[in-house]
Amino acid sequence: MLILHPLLGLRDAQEFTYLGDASIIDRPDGLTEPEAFHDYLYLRDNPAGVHKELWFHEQGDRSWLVVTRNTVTHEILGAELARDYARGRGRSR
Amino acid sequence: MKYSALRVFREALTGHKGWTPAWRDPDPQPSYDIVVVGGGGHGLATAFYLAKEFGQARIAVLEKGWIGGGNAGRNTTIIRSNYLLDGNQPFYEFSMKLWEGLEQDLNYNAMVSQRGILNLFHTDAQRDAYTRRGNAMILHGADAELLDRSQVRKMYPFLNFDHARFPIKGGLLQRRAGTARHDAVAWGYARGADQRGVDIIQNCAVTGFRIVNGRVLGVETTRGYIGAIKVGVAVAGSSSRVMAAAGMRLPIESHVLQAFVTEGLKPVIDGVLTFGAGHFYVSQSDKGGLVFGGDIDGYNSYAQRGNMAVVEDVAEGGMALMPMIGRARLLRTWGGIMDMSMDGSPFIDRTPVQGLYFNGGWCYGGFKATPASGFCFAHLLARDEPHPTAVAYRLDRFRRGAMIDEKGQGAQPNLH
Amino acid sequence: MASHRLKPLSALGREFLAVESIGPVTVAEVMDVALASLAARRGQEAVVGAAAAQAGIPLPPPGRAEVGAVCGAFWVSPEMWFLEAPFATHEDVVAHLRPVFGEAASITEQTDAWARLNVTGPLGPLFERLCNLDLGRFEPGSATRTVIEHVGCYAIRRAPERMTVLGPRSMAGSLHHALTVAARSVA
Amino acid sequence: MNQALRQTEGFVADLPQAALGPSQVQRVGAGLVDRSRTLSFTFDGRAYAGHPGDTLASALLANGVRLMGRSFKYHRPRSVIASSSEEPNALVELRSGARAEPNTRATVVELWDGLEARSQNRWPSLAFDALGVNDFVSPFLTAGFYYKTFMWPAAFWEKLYEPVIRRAAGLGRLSTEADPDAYDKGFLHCDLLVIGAGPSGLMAALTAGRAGARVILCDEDFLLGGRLNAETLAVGGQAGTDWARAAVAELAALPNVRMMPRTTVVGAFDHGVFAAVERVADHVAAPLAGKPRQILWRITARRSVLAAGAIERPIAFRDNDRPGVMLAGAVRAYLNRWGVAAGRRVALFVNNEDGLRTARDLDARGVDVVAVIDARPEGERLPGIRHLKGAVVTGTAGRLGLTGITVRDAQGREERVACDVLGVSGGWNPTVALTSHHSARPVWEEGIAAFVPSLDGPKGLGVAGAAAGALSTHGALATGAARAAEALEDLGFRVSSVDLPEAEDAPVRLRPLWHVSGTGRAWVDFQNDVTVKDIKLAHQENFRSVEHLKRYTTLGMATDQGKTSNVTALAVMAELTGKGIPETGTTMFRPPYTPVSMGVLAGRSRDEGFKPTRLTPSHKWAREQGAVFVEVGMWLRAQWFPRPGETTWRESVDREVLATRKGVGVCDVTTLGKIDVQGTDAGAFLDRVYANTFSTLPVGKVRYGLMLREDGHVMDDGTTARLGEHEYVMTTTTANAVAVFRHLEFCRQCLWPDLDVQLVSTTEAWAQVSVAGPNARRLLERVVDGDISDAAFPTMACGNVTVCGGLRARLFRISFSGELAYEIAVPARYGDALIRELMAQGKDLGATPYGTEALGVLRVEKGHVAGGELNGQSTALNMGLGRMVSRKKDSIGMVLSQREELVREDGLRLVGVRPVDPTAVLKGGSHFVALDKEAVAANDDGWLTSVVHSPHLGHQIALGYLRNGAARMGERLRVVNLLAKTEVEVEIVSPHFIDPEGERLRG
Repeated sequence: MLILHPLLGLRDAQEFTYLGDASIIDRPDGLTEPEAFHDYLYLRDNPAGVHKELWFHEQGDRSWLVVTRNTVTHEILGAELARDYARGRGRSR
Repeated sequence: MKYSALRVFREALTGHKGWTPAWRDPDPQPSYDIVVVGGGGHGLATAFYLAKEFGQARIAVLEKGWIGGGNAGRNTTIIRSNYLLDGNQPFYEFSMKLWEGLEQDLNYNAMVSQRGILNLFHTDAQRDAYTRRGNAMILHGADAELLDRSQVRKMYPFLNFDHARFPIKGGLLQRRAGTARHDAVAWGYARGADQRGVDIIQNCAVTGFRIVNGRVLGVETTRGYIGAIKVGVAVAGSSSRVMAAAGMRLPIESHVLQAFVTEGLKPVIDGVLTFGAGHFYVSQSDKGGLVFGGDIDGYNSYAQRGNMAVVEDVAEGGMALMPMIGRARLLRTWGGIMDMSMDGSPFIDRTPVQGLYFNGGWCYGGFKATPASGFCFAHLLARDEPHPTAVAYRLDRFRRGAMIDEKGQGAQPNLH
Repeated sequence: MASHRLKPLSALGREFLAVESIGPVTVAEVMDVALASLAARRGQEAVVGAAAAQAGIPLPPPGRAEVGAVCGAFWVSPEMWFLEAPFATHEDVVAHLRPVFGEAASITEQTDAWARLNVTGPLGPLFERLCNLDLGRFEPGSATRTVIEHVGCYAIRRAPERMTVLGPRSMAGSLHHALTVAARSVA
Repeated sequence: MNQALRQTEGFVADLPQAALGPSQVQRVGAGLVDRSRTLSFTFDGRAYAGHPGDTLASALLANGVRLMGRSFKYHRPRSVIASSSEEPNALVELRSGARAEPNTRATVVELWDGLEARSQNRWPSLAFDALGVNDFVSPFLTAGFYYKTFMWPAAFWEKLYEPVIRRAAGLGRLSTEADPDAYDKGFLHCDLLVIGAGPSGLMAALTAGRAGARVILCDEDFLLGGRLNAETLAVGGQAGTDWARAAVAELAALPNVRMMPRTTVVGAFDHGVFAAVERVADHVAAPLAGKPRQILWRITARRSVLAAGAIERPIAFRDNDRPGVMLAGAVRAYLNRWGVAAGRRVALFVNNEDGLRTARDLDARGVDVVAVIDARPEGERLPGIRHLKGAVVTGTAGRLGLTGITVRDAQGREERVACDVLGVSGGWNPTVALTSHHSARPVWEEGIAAFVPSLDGPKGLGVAGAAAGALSTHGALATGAARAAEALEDLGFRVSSVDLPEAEDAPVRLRPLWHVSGTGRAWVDFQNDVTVKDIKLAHQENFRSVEHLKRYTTLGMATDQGKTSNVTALAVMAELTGKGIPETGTTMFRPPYTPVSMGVLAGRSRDEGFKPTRLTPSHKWAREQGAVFVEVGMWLRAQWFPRPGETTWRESVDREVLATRKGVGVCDVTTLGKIDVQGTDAGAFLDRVYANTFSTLPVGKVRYGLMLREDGHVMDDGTTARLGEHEYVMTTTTANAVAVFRHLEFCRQCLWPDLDVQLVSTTEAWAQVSVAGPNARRLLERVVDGDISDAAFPTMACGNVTVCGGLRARLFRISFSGELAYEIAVPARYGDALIRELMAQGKDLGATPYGTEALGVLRVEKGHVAGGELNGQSTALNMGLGRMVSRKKDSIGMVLSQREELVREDGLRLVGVRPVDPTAVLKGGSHFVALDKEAVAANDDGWLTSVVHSPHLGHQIALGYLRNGAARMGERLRVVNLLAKTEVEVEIVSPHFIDPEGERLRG
């Protein structure tokens, strides 16, 4: 697979380490109830189709990317820096 | 029809005209007592044991394609019960015992072959971990032996003992482990279930559940609505998709696992070998192909195919362990979709919907579990309480913190 | 620099550096470059850019390496560069850079973290056996992270026939082996 | 008897070995081989001759050798049927010794001087094979018979039945020696990858090459030109072979085109990535020194054109597997390309126009075409040749070679026709394999009665020529040019219109015929011995889907991957079910296109080079000291340093431990991960990634940190030092360095993107050495330039210092051993010198190097957790560190670490273990069981995580996780090792075996 890195262009997926569903960015407040953490950490939509997911450019520039990929065809529809995506989800400090 | 050597002999002399279908192709009836969704090994075994062991009747197995066409026929055929943790070991040992009597149970030769599995270790720390595991196995009534380097060398003299990057220091051997002919397991259960009146309905995809007041009434399918008092779902690889139709999110991700076979070769490898310093395991089939596999590809996928990285990684492990295979040729690769769970262990449990039961999350270990999975799921469906060997496989275990994490990797499915 | 009494050893474990020639390719270990990472602190990107410009330190865009008056630099991560300077004059490279950037940047010594191998000769036939780099599109001035036989490296193309490969110091031997075996294979 | 059989039944009588050149009795022309040079080779020990340009198959046929192999199940005698990589029968073992290469298709072996080949799957000889008896009992060995028997008694499967079956398994033998050859890998990039160099591929490459695109042209053959080399067709007014030669020359002259003969594209992967295998040295006896045998190329192509041609298919009829029954196109290829007449009296059995070409070409070369049996009643007859219309072949005769066929004409009359070769053409199957590597199913095209590529194949892959179903030469050229032009325009190239050379555009005129019904066995899959009867039986037993059919009968599972059998089998099943072929199913192909050696897939990653080796800065010095090394991940670390006179490792380790506790020990600890954490929010960041607090740590101090995963289990531990207001340096365990760094970047970029924190690994930048023991300070005072007295540099202090007269260094007063201890770090290039300096300066202080074993003893004596305890399954509470998890702040893992099952009072706790009998031997991994209870799972109370011999205490000690362990101090238990059938009575004690009050480290 090739991932279109927003800064570096097409890079082989082998340079990356995969984490999983990008929903793992939406971490609950750390002093909240365990139930929210349970759902956050353990439950997944696991779609057959478009999936936003986290890839770490471990053998590259060490950017975490949010890649939008179809899990049925493996087609990649886009990739952005995870920090920008995270900010877009309201994460900051 | 009973299969026997005599029957084979008679048919051979009379032109094989007497063989009948191994299972029927009935049309679905309007309703059943129990509908099992999924005609893989687990679903078929469930139906078989429901009929044979739990006295249930009016059972249907619904399969969206052809029975045994999913992971039942896309694995590396290994059976073993060399687990570490209390939640797992009794279940897999129960499975092993069912394997040992399977052919007589089914009147079908699934070629259960107990030629042993040897997990190699390369460091003292791995040795201690295997010692812990081997002891856990024996405590649970399974068999295990710890071999030192010279014993391993005697068993497998062609391994790389002299130029290894990670020297072989020994191995954990389970002699009762081995392989079984994967397709035959599905066919044998199908035939056995069919003979006991189970309707096996192929090309019948479940598209939804009819749920009223928190109770399941039946399933919508591509061949119409089918009523059911109880519905058991055993569709590993598609679990999230199917259970989403019942409004459930699961602690499961779908990942692709590739497996490989070489051209047929005269026998060189007797048992199953796993390489503790790389992602590689191997056995040799009765047809002579070296069957091997490694890690999952590592990203969510519903495509039954993988990429080059894992092929190369597995080949590197193979060559590092057995440099004699350099001139053996990889003949075929295939991919299956795994239900990778959050702790690497499966689920056999009720769901919040009354009458709806779930069996899944087998990761890449589902094949060896087939008999016990079917038996325990049948137990749960028939009696509404878990089988004693499967009590840990609850969906709420993450809420309670009762994970069964053999690898100690935490909530990251692709690392299990 | 104080004159201490410890003698350096190269990443390949050599007291004297050696150059190997294999066919048209030469592989040389060098240790005369000091290296530091420079990372702009949050919100200080412009300050860092201005300070660098004033000091004659290039901060090239992603995928690029540049040579400056004092330092060379190549991009490694968003808002992060590796700066290269002559070891003889900049052994304590962080001490040299700190006054330039003050509290606007995090600076970390990286000199000995990386084994440095200079490869000269026809690069195409050699590197196509080593790493997934499109040499045809990797013109001089390009810099990237890549993987050579499981070793994560930086490759910096200095000239059509000159490449610098930085590999983790502990894996210098494996990296050197990979380069020379490949060079023999294509020689 | 063998001799007699060969002479009566064999094709050509034995020839004297000396008669090399003239022995090529079937060589009737030059073809494209170089007859000016003769190559000698052996097959089953007999010597033969051939020429450059020959394959092993063409050379054997030239010498009149037809019997080349035996089938898998029935051990039927077999000859070659094809001329390319689809060959199912002619499999040989090539070379010998460690280079022996089983199951090699004779059709793809390029002849070299001295080649040795042997037939396989036969005993004692190819002509007389004892297991040929299987053929006589074949009625018992139908598809799936083994599922129905061998079940009684149960134990007999492993003991009796299976060993017999396994002995018969496989075709060739694997050498049990290590493969002596080297393999390479490489990476290529291009605008257009053209797969196949026949007319369509050459045309595609020319179109793209002339437009200036970067082109790679691969072909599995050593001679580019594809089918043009096998035909007498004209292209552009010249012989097709000449046109191909000219095209190749033009392409070779283009700098933007890379020609790769002997290179098979074996797989199409996601996003335009292809795998190709180049056989660099398979056409010579052995590779040159330092050169690879094969190269695995990973080709990243922006666009690609598949021009892989088509594969002819046989027709099934009774005994259609006799040596001499061949594909008609192969008969023609041997004649035209290799100048070899496959037989002297040739019959043909065809259902389409293409097969007639063979008749014409043979006739033109003067080979006797005895009859053309044409299943089509319609159409014209060939002039001058006996051309039976509407006729079929119903059987064959001969044993080790064909002697004749039975023909049934349109009127149903049967006659016997004597011949030694029968060329069969049942039509052509486009080579669609790569188009279905992404799971796209090919679609049925009625006009040519074959599957053609579906439109939803791999993105960016166009299909041209016969592979796309364009079976004429004109069609090949036109579609090749068109697919290339489309791809290039897509990429923004300007493509000038291409003049297509003129070429034949003959219609296919095929009448589908899959098998000739009748009694007896008609082979569909030759190698695996699957016959029409087996397919019928599968149908009868309800194995009707294609997948069930394949799995039940093993059809298509042989080394030819079903290339010549799958479509035919599908058609037979379609007949039986009464459905059309497309309704019955499609054939799917998965990588690899042809079998690929394991060696090339592994490349150079083997033996000691399997993974990179990481060496510590003191490695050279340690080697000089005679250290024994151990793998720790990819690192090699000194395990212990034996001294003269020491005979066991224990002696050395005990000495190192005692020397450290009494004087001073020195150990390279560079392998621990070091991460530089800087930024104005560095402290806040560390508070969130560690369970305990770091923002309050004073500058110049170090603190032990416990890092949890989000699920509340321990991820890693280590010390983190605050070197400045905004500057920390974190250490990780050796094993987790990479994962921790990745995790920190995740936290930084994904969870808290606006925290001001920067990370960089400095593991390799610094050589770090532990100096431990009562004399540690005295030793360091001789090396460190400044004041490191207890007052100036107290416990848990850290700071920048200089050593040896001005070298910048970092000093940390931390202890893993429980002794007064420091870690000192210098730039890595000085690590070797530093450790030598420490040893030299510490001579009178008893300075002793110690390795990982002693390190382990020291930390177990002190009760510090490490690998065995940090197993990914343990919590802070398990380790006795529960109070370190701050509940007052948000940190990773805090919330979920409090779940009910994780905070059970009676859960596992870290304990110390001491054998009651001090001479007893403990084993790591042994389990705890109460003294009075049986060793069964219900009584399993935990296990020993780490066991060492404590020279300090004079007996073994251990750490373990014990159920309810905190409440069981002083209790006596058994530790059982059921693997060795041993047990030891132990006492549960505090894990702090020495100096529980920590007097020593403050020393």
